[in-house]
Order: sequence, then C-alpha cells, then structure tokens
Amino acid sequence: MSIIIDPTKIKPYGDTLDDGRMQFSFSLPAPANEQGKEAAKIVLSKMGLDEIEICYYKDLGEGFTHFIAYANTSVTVDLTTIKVKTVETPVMDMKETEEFVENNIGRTLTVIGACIESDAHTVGIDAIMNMKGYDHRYGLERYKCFNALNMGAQVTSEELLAKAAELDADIILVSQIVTQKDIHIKNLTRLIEMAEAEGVRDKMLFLCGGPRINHELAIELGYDAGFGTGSYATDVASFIAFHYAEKK
Amino acid sequence: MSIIIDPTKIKPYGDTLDDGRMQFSFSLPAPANEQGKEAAKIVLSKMGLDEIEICYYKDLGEGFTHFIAYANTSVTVDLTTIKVKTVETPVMDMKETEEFVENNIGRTLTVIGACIESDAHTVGIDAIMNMKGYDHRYGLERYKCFNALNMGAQVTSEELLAKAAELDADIILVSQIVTQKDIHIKNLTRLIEMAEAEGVRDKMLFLCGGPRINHELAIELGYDAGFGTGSYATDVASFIAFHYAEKK
Amino acid sequence: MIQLSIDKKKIENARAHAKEIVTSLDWLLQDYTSSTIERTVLRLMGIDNAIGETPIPNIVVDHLIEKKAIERGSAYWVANAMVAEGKSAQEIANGVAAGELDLTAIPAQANEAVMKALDELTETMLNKIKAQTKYREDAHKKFGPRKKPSLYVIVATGNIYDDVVQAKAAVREGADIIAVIRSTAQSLLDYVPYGATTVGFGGTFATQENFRIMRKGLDEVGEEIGKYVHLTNYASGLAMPEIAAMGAIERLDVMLNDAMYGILFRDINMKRTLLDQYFSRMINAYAGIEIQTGEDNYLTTSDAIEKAYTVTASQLINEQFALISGIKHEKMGIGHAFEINPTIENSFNYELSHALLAKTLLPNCPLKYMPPTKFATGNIFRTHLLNGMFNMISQMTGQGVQLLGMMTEAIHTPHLVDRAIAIENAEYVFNATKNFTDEIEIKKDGFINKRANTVLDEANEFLAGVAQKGLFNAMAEGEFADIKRTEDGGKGLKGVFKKDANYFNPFMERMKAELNLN
Amino acid sequence: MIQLSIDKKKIENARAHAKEIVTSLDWLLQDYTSSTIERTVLRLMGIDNAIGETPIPNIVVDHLIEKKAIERGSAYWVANAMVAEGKSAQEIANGVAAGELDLTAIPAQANEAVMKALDELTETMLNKIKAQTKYREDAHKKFGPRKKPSLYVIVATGNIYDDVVQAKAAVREGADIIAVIRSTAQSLLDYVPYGATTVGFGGTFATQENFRIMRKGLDEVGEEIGKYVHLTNYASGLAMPEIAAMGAIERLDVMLNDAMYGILFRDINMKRTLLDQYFSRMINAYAGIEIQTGEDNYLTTSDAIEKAYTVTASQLINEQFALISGIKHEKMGIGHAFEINPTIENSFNYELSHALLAKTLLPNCPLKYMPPTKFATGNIFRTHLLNGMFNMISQMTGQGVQLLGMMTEAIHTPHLVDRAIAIENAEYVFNATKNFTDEIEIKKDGFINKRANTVLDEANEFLAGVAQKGLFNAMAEGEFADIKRTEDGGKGLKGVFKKDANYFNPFMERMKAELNLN
Ligand code: B12
Ligand code: B12
Ligand SMILES: Cc1ncc(COP(=O)(O)O)c(C=O)c1O
Ligand SMILES: Cc1ncc(COP(=O)(O)O)c(C=O)c1O
Repeated sequence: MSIIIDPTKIKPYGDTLDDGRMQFSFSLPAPANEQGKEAAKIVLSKMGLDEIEICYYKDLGEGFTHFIAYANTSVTVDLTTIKVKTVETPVMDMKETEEFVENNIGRTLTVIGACIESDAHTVGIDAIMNMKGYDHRYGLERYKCFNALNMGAQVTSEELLAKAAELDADIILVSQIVTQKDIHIKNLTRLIEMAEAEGVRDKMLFLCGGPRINHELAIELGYDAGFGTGSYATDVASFIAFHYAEKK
Repeated sequence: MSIIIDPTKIKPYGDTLDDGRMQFSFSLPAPANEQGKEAAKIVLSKMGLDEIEICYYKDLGEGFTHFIAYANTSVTVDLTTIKVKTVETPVMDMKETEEFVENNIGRTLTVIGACIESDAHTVGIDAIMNMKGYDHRYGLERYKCFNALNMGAQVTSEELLAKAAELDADIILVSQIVTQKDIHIKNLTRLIEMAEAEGVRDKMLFLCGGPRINHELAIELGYDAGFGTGSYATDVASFIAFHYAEKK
Repeated sequence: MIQLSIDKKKIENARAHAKEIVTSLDWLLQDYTSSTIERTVLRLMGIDNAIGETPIPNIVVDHLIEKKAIERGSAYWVANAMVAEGKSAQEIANGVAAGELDLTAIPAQANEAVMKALDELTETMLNKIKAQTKYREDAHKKFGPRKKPSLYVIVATGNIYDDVVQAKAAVREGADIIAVIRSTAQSLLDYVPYGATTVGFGGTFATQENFRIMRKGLDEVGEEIGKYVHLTNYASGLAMPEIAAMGAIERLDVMLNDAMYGILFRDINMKRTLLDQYFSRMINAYAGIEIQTGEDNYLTTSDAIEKAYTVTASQLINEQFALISGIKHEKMGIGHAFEINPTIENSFNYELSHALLAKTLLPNCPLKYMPPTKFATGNIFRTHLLNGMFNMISQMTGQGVQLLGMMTEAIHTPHLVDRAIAIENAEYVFNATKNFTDEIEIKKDGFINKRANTVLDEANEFLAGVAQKGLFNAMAEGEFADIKRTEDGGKGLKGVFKKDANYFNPFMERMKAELNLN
Repeated sequence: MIQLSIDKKKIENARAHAKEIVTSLDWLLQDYTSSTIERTVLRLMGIDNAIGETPIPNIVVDHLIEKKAIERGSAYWVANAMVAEGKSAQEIANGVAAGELDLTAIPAQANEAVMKALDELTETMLNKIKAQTKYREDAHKKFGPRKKPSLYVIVATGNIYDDVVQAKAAVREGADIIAVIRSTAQSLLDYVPYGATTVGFGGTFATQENFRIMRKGLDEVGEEIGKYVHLTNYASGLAMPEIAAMGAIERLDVMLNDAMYGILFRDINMKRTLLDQYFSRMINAYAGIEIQTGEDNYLTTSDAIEKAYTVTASQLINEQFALISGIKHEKMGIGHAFEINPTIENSFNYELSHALLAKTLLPNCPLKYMPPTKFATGNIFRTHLLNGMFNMISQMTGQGVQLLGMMTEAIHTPHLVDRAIAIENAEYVFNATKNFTDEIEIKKDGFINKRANTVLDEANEFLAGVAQKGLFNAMAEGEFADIKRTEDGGKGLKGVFKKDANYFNPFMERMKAELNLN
C-alpha cells in the first residue's frame, strides 16, 4: 500500500507522488500588480507548467517585481538511463594510502597544486593540500608518499607547467572557484591545451576541483578526474594511488 | 546609457537585463548523488532552461532528494498585450462612502457575508465585515450605509441564499480560504449555479474574496468582483457604492 | 535558565481561581455520562468494527439510548448479555447491530457473574494498555529520552500511506514527534470513522487503523535509526474519549486534548465537552500519553498582545482539568503560540516575555509551542526567518515541544522538503544558542518582566471574574475568545445523560483507583 | 547596551602596544614618498585624463622617476613648468605626455612664483573638497543621520550602468550605503583606470567616472525618497591615495582603506603600502570620509575562533594608523566578521562575544560588520537564516555598518532580488529585537565574558610580541595570517623614494595643518 515509484518516469514531488510541484522565485521588469502577476504566470506557463500559483510578489523598485510561485511540471525523467561518470576508486585514509603507495608504487609522487589564472581563492586547494588539512583530514603535504607543492593563487598556466617540468611532477592539481561567465571552463581549457601543445598532457595526471566542478565535467574538459564541493584530501590521494598502481 | 527595457519582450532578470535567470527548488525521487543531480538538470533542461546550476542538494530520506538550482529561461512575455480585469472603481474612505451612498443611492444596502461550505477560516471575511475592522480600517458593520450580517464559517450555499432571500439582501460576500484540490473553485461555482437556478443571480451583487482569488478569476466564475490578499473594507465598500450608483 | 521576577502570590492566586472554576463543575463530572463515554467503554471491552459508515459501538449505544437504558452505563448491559448468552462482547454487539438482540430484554444475570465478566474484560484491556506503556518506557530506556525542545512536524497529505513515507523521511531528518493531521472538522463527527484513510481533506481521519499504520511505520524507522519516535493525533470533538482509548491501545504518545476547544471553536455543547474531556484525559493519564492543549486557537482570531491573557487563563484552566483527571505535570503539554505581528517594534521581546511567562507558570510541563502562522505570507524566505526567531525563543525559554514552523505556511500543507528545511532551521538555531540563556539575566525593571507581570495580572483578573460567575455563565457572556456559548446550546447535548444509581463504568473505576483519584 | 566586564588596563596595554608598533614607523612615513602619492598630488592639482590605457599622472610621475627628480616631489616640477610656460597644470602634463616637455630641463623659476602657483591650486582643490563635505553635512542636516546599524549592500554587475539601476532599487528598499564592488585585483594595478566600466569582472573599476555616475544616481534617488545615501568603494592597492583623492572629489562617503590588506593579501611591498595608506587616510580624514578596514579577510582563510585575536590585533593597529592620519573615531569603520562555523555548538554565543569585544574596544567607531560568507552554502534558505542571526548580533552589539549577507553568497554576486530579501531580513530583525539588549545583562562569570577576555589576552600577547620585534620583522616571520612578507619583497617597492631636503607636497602640508597633525 506504500507509494510505488517508477524509476523510468520520475517527476518532482511536493507531497503526492508525481504531482510535479516545484518552487520558483524570479524577478521581472513588470509592475507589482495584477498585470505583472499575469506576466509571471505566462512565463511559467510558457515553460510548460500548470496549476500555477503566484503566492507572493513585491515591488523591487526601478520597474522590477519579485515573484514567488509554485507550479506543476509534467516533465518526467528516466532515471535508469542516466549514467554519470564519477570517481569510483575506493577511499582510503592517510595511513592506508601511504602503505598502499609503498607496496604498490614504491616511490614518492610529486604533486603540484595551484589556483590558476585570475582566480585567487586558495581555501579549496589549501583544504586538499595543506599540512593541517581540513575537516579532520590532513592535506597531501603531510602524506609521506607525496612530495607536495602548493603554488597558491593566481598562478598562470605557464608558471604551473614550467614548475611541473622543473620538478618532474607526477600530478597536477588545479583549483577553480570563480565561475562567472564560465571563466573556470576557459581557464581549465587553456591549461590542458597548453599541456597538449607542450606534449606533457599524458606525462602527468591532471586533476581539477571547485564548487562547480564534477568528475563528468572534468573528463569532458580533458582532465583525469574532477572533485566538487565536499571533496577531501583522502579522495584525491586515493584516486592518485589507485591510478598509479594500475599504471604500473 | 541606462538599461532599456522592451516591454514586448520582457524576461526574468537576475542581475543583467534579459539574463532570464530564475531560482528553483524541488524534490525528486532520485538519489542524492551525481546521478540525482543529473536527473535534476534534465528536469530543468526539459523545461527549456539552460545555464543550469544545481547549487545544492540534500538527501531527504526514503529515496527523495532536494535540489536548489538557478537556470536561465529563454521565454519572453509581451507585457503590452496583457490586459487583466481588475476592480477599477476609486477607493473612498468610510466617511466618503457613507456620503456617496447617501447622495447617490439614498438608502441602506443589505450585505450578507459568509465563509461557505467546508471552509472555516473567518478571519478574512471578519476583516472585511467586523465592526472593529482590520489594519486601521473599520469593517462594513460600522458603515451607516450598510445593514451588514456576517454569518461566519461553514455556511452552506443553501443557508446563505435562504438568508439572503429572507433579508432581501443587496450584496452577497463570499470568502474562500482553503484552496486544496481547487475546493474554492468548486464551492464558488456551486453557489453561483444555485443562485442562477433559483433565479436570484441578478438580483444581488455577488462578491468573493480570499488569498487565491482575484478579480479576473471572480469574473470567470460568474461573480461581479473578486478581492485577494490585502483587500480592505474600503475597497469593497467603494466598489459596492459605485456599482449601485451606476445602476440607479 | 533565565528567570522572570514575579510575585509567587500572584501565581498562586491565579491558580486558585482556575482550581475553583474547575472544581465547581464536580456535579457534572461525577454524575453524568455521555454517548461517547459509553462507546468508549464498549471499545475498551473489545468491541470494534462498523456497518457501512456506522461503527458498531455507536449502534449499541444508540440502542441503549433508545431503550432509555444508557443511564446504567453500557458496560452492564453488554456484560449481562455476555453472561446470559455465553458470547464475547463483540458477538453480543454484532447481535445488536444485526437487530437480533435487545440488550434490555435479556434477563438480569447474577450480579457476581456479570461483575466477573466485566472484571476480566477490564483486566485484559488495561493489561494491554499497560503493555503499551511499558513498551514506550522500555524504548526510551533503550534509546534515551525525547529531545527538548522536541522537533514536532505534521504530515497532512490526506493519504495515510503517503503520510507514512513523509513521516519516515522527517524522522530520518531529525523529527522527534510526528503529528498526523486530521481530516478537517472530524470534531463534528459523533463517531470515529473506521479503517484506513486514503482521500482525506487536509489530513486523514483519526481512526484506529490509521493509528496502527503510522505506529508501525514509526516503530520501523525508529528501530533503524535508534530513536523512539512519538506519534500524536487529536483526541478532540464529539468522540473525544473514544479516540483517546484508541490512542492508548495503539500506543500513541501524545494527544491534542483540550478542555474547551470543542465548545469555543466547534460549538459543541459545554457539558458534553467537559464530560468527554474528563474521561479522555483519564485514559491518557492511565496510558502515559502526554496531552497537548490548544491555546494557540485564541490567537488565530484575536490579537496576540491584546488577548495574551486569554492564553494564560486557558493554560491554568487546562492544567486544573488535567490534574483532576490524573495527568501529571510531566505529561501536560500546555499550549501557546508565537503569533505577534512581526512588524511590531520589539516583537521579539514580547514573544520572549510571553513564552517565559508560560514556562514560569508551568515549569514542569513539556510546553507545546506553536509557530507563526497568522503572519506567515507567501514570502517563503521571510517566513523561514520568522521560524528561526521562533526557534530561538523556544530554546531560550525551555519549551517542551516545538511545532516547527513551515516556510510555506501561507501556501500549502507541508511538502516533503518544507519539513526538512524546517528541521534544519530548528537544529541550527537550537545548537547555535544552546547555552545562551546561561549567559544572560533578564532585568527586573525591564519591559520583558513588566510585560509578563501585566499579562499575568490581566489573566488573574479575568479568572477571578470567571470563578465568581462560573465557567458556564462566563462562556455565555462571550468572555472567552469573544465567542458566546450557552449551557444548553451547541452540538451533542442529546448525548449527555445523568447516571442512575446503578451506573457502572468499570474502566473509569479502575483507572481512578490506580491513578489515586477520588 | 550590554556590557562586557573587562579590565580597562588590559585594553590600555593592548592599545599601547599597537601605538608603539605604529609610531616606530615614523621614519618611513615622514621621510619617504611613493609614485602613487606623487600621482595623487598631480591629480589634486587638477591633472586628469589618459593616453590609451595610461593615465597622464602616471606618465608625468614616470617621467620624473626616469629623470631621478621625483625625490623633490611632483608638485614642484609641474608648478615650476606652469610658471615658466604660463600654462595650466593639465597643459603642462599633456606636454609631458606628448613627449614634448622635459620638466627637469625647464629652468628653475622664482621660488615665490612657484609657491604661489601651488598655493592657488591647493586652495582650489581643497575648497572643492570642502564643498563636497559641506554638501554631505547639509544633506544629513536635511534628511537626518544615517541609520545605525546602517544597511550596506553591494552592487557587482561589472557594468556601472546596471549597477546604478540595482543601487537605486536597493535604496528604495531601504539600503543606506551602496558599495560598488571593484573589478577583481584592481589592487595590483599601479594606476587608476580611466572612464566608465561596462564589462568589469565581478565588479567595475574604481575610476573617477564610475564614482561620478554612481554618485549622481544615488543623489537622484536620495532626493526623491528623502535620504542621503552613502556611496563606498575601495581605496586600496597600488593606487590607494589616488583613489582616495578621487573619492574626496566625487563625494564618496565611505572608503575601504586598510593599513595592511595590500601587504598580506595582495603581496604589495610593506613600505609602499604603509606610506600609501598614510596619505590616503589623510585625504579621507580631510574629506570627512569614513574609512573601513578589512579584518574580515583574516577569517576567510583562518578559523574564526582560533584566530579571533588576529582580528582584534589588526583592529587596534588600524586604529593607530588612522589616528596618525587624522581620522577621528567617528569615521573609523573598523572591521570584523560573523564567520564562525555554524555547526559549532553555541556559535551564537561566540559571535556575540567577539562582536561585543570589538564594540567594547572601539565604542565610538561605526564598526563595519561582515556577514557569514565562508560557511554560506548553496542552500539559500539556510544562508538566509544565518544572515538573520548575524543581523541579530549586530543589533545587540550596536554595530555601525551592517554588510548585509546574501542568501546566494555561495552562488553568485547578488541578484536584484537577493538584495531586497537581505534588506527585508535585516529590517525585520533590527525592529523585532530593537531594545532587546536593554532587557538583559551579560553574566560576569559566563562564557561570553570569559571568551572576550581570552581573545583580548591573546591579542595583547601577540601585539606585545610584534611591538618588540617590530612590524616588519613580525610580518617576515608570518605572524599575520600565517603569511610571510619581507621588507623588500612584494610588488611596488620600486615606487618608494626617499624624499630629498627640498621635497614638497602642498596638499599633505595643508591637510596636516588643518587636521592638527604634526
Ligand atoms: C573566501 C572567499 C573569498 C576570499 C578568498 C580568500 C582565499 N585566500 O581563498 C576573498 C575575500 C579574497 C575573495 C575574493 C573574491 N571573491 Co570570493 N568568496 C569566498 C567565499 C566566501 C568562500 C570560498 C571558500 O573558501 N570556500 C571553502 C572551500 C573549502 O570550498 P571550495 O573552494 O569549494 O573547495 C572545496 C571543493 O570545491 C574542492 N576543491 C576546490 N578546489 C580544488 C582543487 C582540487 C585539485 C581538488 C581535488 C578539489 C578542489 O575541495 C575543497 C574542499 O572540499 C565564496 C562564497 C562561498 N561561500 O562559497 C566567495 C566567492 C567564491 N567569491 C566570489 C567573488 C566574485 C570574489 C571576487 C571576485 C569579488 C571581488 N570583486 O572582489 C574576489 C576576487 C577573487 C579572485 N580574484 O578570485 C564569488 C564567485 C561568484 C562566482 N560563482 O563566480 C563567490 C561565490 C561569492 C559571491 N557570491 O559573490 N573571496
Ligand atoms: C488562522 C488559520 C486557521 C484557523 C482559522 C480560524 C478562523 N476562525 O478563521 C484554524 C486554526 C481554525 C485553521 C484551521 C484549518 N486550516 Co488554516 N490557516 C490559518 C492561517 C494561519 C491564517 C489565515 C488567516 O487568518 N489569514 C489572515 C486573513 C486576514 O487573510 P485572508 O484570509 O487572506 O483574508 C484577506 C483576503 O484574502 C480578503 N478576503 C478573504 N475573504 C474575503 C471575502 C470577501 C467577500 C472579500 C471582499 C475579501 C476577502 O480580505 C482579507 C483581508 O485582506 C492560514 C495560513 C496563512 N498564514 O495564510 C492557514 C491555512 C489557510 N489553513 C489551512 C488548512 C489546511 C487548515 C485546516 C484544513 C487544517 C486541518 N486539517 O485541520 C483547518 C480546517 C479549517 C477549515 N475547515 O477550513 C491551509 C490551507 C491550505 C490551502 N491552500 O488549501 C493554510 C494555508 C495553512 C497551511 N499551510 O496548511 N486555520
Ligand atoms: C484542540 C484541537 N482539536 C482539534 C483540532 C482540529 O480538528 P477539528 O478540525 O476536527 O476540530 C484543533 C486544531 O487546531 C485543535 O486545536
Ligand atoms: C581592504 C580591501 N581592499 C581591497 C579589496 C578587494 O580589492 P582587490 O581585489 O583589488 O584587492 C578587499 C576585498 O575584500 C579588501 O578587503
């Protein structure tokens, strides 16, 4: 008697299976009155929604009005056909990784990290690399099996690749936090193209991370892996370890 | 150099004219992982959105996940063609209405109000009718020009029409607050059909109100006017006064 | 904990007035019974089921009313028939329902035999209830006590099976208490619907089957996550004690069970309501069920500042009615609400003052605190923030049960995600301000303290007036919530009966004895 | 107001250490100048415009540097040429820019004539600035003082014209201060870009034209709604005093102007930054512009509890640097931030303690309070609630300027509606808790009081250490924000020059005199 979900046709859920109910909030250059409300309804109805309820609106000044609405979509998604690329290596803690590398790779790996180009947000790459770590996980600098260098913020792709060549790096870690106007895509693409041009793309692992990055996007951009919000040094270290063990 | 809006093609506005940016929040019967995130993206993309950013998701338990997203719509609306029916009579204060009725109608009008059928929410109709009023506006009971009776909650359509016949009412006020499963539409329709069947529809003004009611909907349902959130006794009293003055 | 500075005398006075109001109704509570009380007795004797929409307990009691035999109590008649026919209570009731048996026509059996039959039935049912109480206590021993303030959320889909899914999800997110909202106006039904609800309106009916389905769901998820989850519903309206009995049997943990709600807000006859609440509360007391009262209802129609004293007065009256039914303070979820207009300057200070007054008057009660509802708008962001301030006041004043505010309060009954967001809100605020009140003192000469004293003074004056003229007269004069109700008006008066000399209610007797009531 | 109980001695000690740190840099501040200081002088003399991307003041100063003549100060050379050629400052500068004039090749004119030319220019510009100050003061007389805490919101579209629309909308909704966010890393530009920005990144450049455009917009909407709206931007980075000068001319009201931000967070050479901030603050002081400092930056990378003392230490250092430039406490918007991990138990108590400490140390400053940013997530509902608690702490501790938190902080630079929702949040909370602190006292032996004392003790110890080893050595050892900077490292050192005996800066002289600085 419990509710039964058909995974080939899932829909948004408010409080009844398949009601399709969603919440919307947006502004329009329209007046804060019944006419504006109607305009807001039309926006939603053109998006294929019905049972549209404009439950709130407020004048924002300068000719704009804010609307909050609920409405039903008839869109369905087939969950069974969605295959997303994700990092699938098991996650080991620091000790396990150290032992694993010792046993399976038998040498120290050199890791170079940076937040590249115009981006100055180092907290993310620091979380992965710094000695003191983040959320009770030590960063790569503390791992015996890694020789880790964090170049910090606003490092150009040129500088990063030069340093990698200098230290004969095994792994490159790139962080991109700012995403306005898709700047992260541009920067990440620039780096990988430069690496290809220099013929070093396949000599190293290229990993990237940031709040709007996931594994799928990273692969698309030509990287070996991508790590989003809530990633830890353990995830990255394990991925590196397994990858190099396999390669060997 | 200021931004210029074309009213025939308005679009949602985030921070740049015509960016089409909107906020979404919804749940899906999908896992809280990259696959679920992709499902959420597909829902939005099937709604015609792009630049989709799933900025948050959280496991709700029992197989459901909550998603918060921003995305751009390409939908535009022509504001110039939207004509909404609204109550257009000017709004007078109590004193003005009393004088207006005295001068232009010359008799006391009988008003009967009720929250009909299953609905027990009286605060709305009380706000319009009760002596003490609401938000610094007295209710119709205090107007010298009205003979007002508030029948309260859960009054059946039959009872309401019977009372109207008994008192030879001029105006009927109906409140509907509960809107689940469109119960308000059903109730309002039932009343007006009953009035028609009894041949009294045109003998009285039929006004309705409630948070999901507007003038347009009221007209559609066969009423003379509708009043939504934020209506006051002054709005209703003025409408009645002008209407009867015109009729005379 | 922060303290108000209030003269103890004032509190004693107010309480004494409330006690006077309640004890002056002794004549009613001791000498009268009602149709639903008698149906409750039958249910406790094990009689269940319905024919069409009509429950068999209703058929049997209506039969006794028709035969003018109800004054002796339904227990005797059924037991007498059982002895005479050698059948079970259910079989006898079925016979009546089928029109085959006239209970009053069966010859009187030996009194001892009848009493023995009743004793056995009483013993069986009370043991069953005790087993449920023990189950609850054991579960708490195993999993620890309920959090304070507890997170209370409602499910209101109208389909009990959907409700279970939503309830389980809420529990996983941190809910401590699940309230299954009733289909609207069940108060007015002079019976308890039968079976599982799948298309209720704004909720499901309070039925024994629904109780059972939800209890099972909550026990499952509770075992899984290591928590005893409380279940609540409404023992309210024209079938109040029957619902209480079902709750006792199906192990509900909390029951909305107000002494005066039915009179004021549902126009149920006052004698009927007061009688029914007396027995229903006794059942709750016996089963270790925590009751909750409905003071928030005053503030949905009246102004929360102007009429704050009505909340206080009602709290003290509800307390006295609970005490005479054997409910301990630890199980009295006396109610109040965060319903001050948020545009008012210093609304936070007002709310804090009112909430602190409630706690000061009823320090050992798991107070039930209702969220902002009236001033919730379609602006979900603003409503979410109001709920945050409400949560903070709760944490600051040591409320017992926090009815979580929903950001969509002004829009729809809660969606799955609304509940999750509400729980997250409360958990953040409770944790962030956990020991805040250890850090501060309330100034004696400040507004908060003065305001609480003013409200108490007003309540005191009000209660004194009511005590003087009597509760019935006060209600007739519209003293409560501006609503006028008369002693012989309202629904359900026909179901009130004066007991005759032979009247016997084996359950009430046993409960009174065990609860040490006179 | 609530009070901490803190030994006055401790505060005096800490302040004395900070004073020692700052006064020991007197040799630098009195004997050196920088390229941007000299460009500022030129701008104040009325030189503007750019050739391609390069502003004319840069061309002239670079010319003097090349000719090794900058040590005498740019004012003299231009004035000398003006007298010699009978041209305006701008004409002379244009000549240099065109490569037609070598300022050092022009024969030295009579000293009196040169001084007179400078006097006139100084007089003109300082009168212009005074007129702006008077305008501001008159506007406040007409419309009343700024609210406290003031509502401060940012506009950051990257297009100054879009910014104006959004700023006006925000003002209509209640904003008191509009901050136009700078295109990222302007700090590193050793010049001030020219003209209006329409495609900035994460903001528009701080340019004189942008200042003018926004000032006009705000004056318009302000007149309309009857409020004087404050405008703010960043006087920060390698062109710090030039931006301050432009702000003074275009009537900005507030300027982000930190003494050490550039050194620590932008790797600008320490001598350069300290020199530049000295003159820039003097200009702000002269123009009645309120400065704001950037202590929040420490907490975006470090833990807000562990490193709370670095905020306190920086506040006291910033205070001393401000004082020696003539800034009064009423115009010192010393910074701090609500950046404690919200999952921490009693995070509210910690935040209250820290915010109260700031207020206790700097009771007369319009403290600038930064919102939760680091722990903002994509969950807009939760972030909105955090902002509500942040607003409450601000109201409770009498902050001067509330940088409103945006519910979309973790997602994008604010949308039009995000700002409106943030303003509504603050207005509700401020009003609801308006006099809350009149109602309570902080316990002397409680956590909040102890915590504040601990932070102050830690800051004291830290400042004592820095005072002992000197600010430069302390920075070299990474004592600030775990960042190591050396005296001769970092950007912009090449722009630092020792003044020669004939050095003359007519604006600094006059400002010092009028501000009563030695
Ligand atoms: C702290 C902060 C700053 C600090 C940065 C200090 C520093 N040294 O890093 C300061 C104050 C300097 C700053 C400045 C600016 N910021 Co800022 N900032 C933030 C803030 C508040 C927090 C970011 C953060 O530290 N998160 C915590 C870390 C741990 O999370 P994370 O970065 O996502 O990292 C995790 C994962 O993504 C992953 N990861 C990240 N990188 C990598 C790399 C690898 C290899 C791997 C494996 C994993 C990985 O692992 C990490 C741990 O789990 C955000 C808002 C927010 N709450 O997100 C805005 C934010 C990112 N900033 C923003 C902006 C616009 C700016 C400015 C441009 C503003 C301006 N005009 O001045 C400037 C310029 C900076 C520049 N040039 O890049 C915007 C970006 C908008 C967008 N989507 O593009 C945000 C979202 C704020 C906003 N709403 O406007 N900022
Ligand atoms: C107060 C209240 C109650 C009180 C009502 C007390 C009373 N005597 O009215 C009580 C506690 C009894 C109650 C009960 C229930 N309620 Co109720 N209640 C509310 C609440 C909190 C406020 C409504 C209110 O008073 N608003 C203030 C008034 C002034 O505004 P208004 O009604 O919109 O009226 C204005 C205009 O609409 C207009 N207007 C209204 N009527 C008319 C008529 C005319 C002629 C004119 C001209 C104008 C006009 O003018 C008024 C003044 O501006 C809302 C939530 C909310 N914040 O909106 C839920 C709400 C309306 N209730 C709801 C529900 C589901 C119920 C119950 C069914 C729950 C249950 N299962 O028990 C019951 C049953 C009631 C029933 N049978 O109808 C839902 C409705 C969901 C929906 N959209 O359908 C809401 C939205 C709450 C929720 N989120 O679940 N409720
Ligand atoms: C005490 C009490 N009983 C019952 C109810 C609701 O049930 P009904 O609609 O059946 O009266 C409420 C609603 O608030 C209540 O407070
Ligand atoms: C004092 C100060 N100056 C400047 C900035 C930002 O400007 P830029 O990116 O040019 O350093 C900040 C940013 O927080 C700041 O705190």
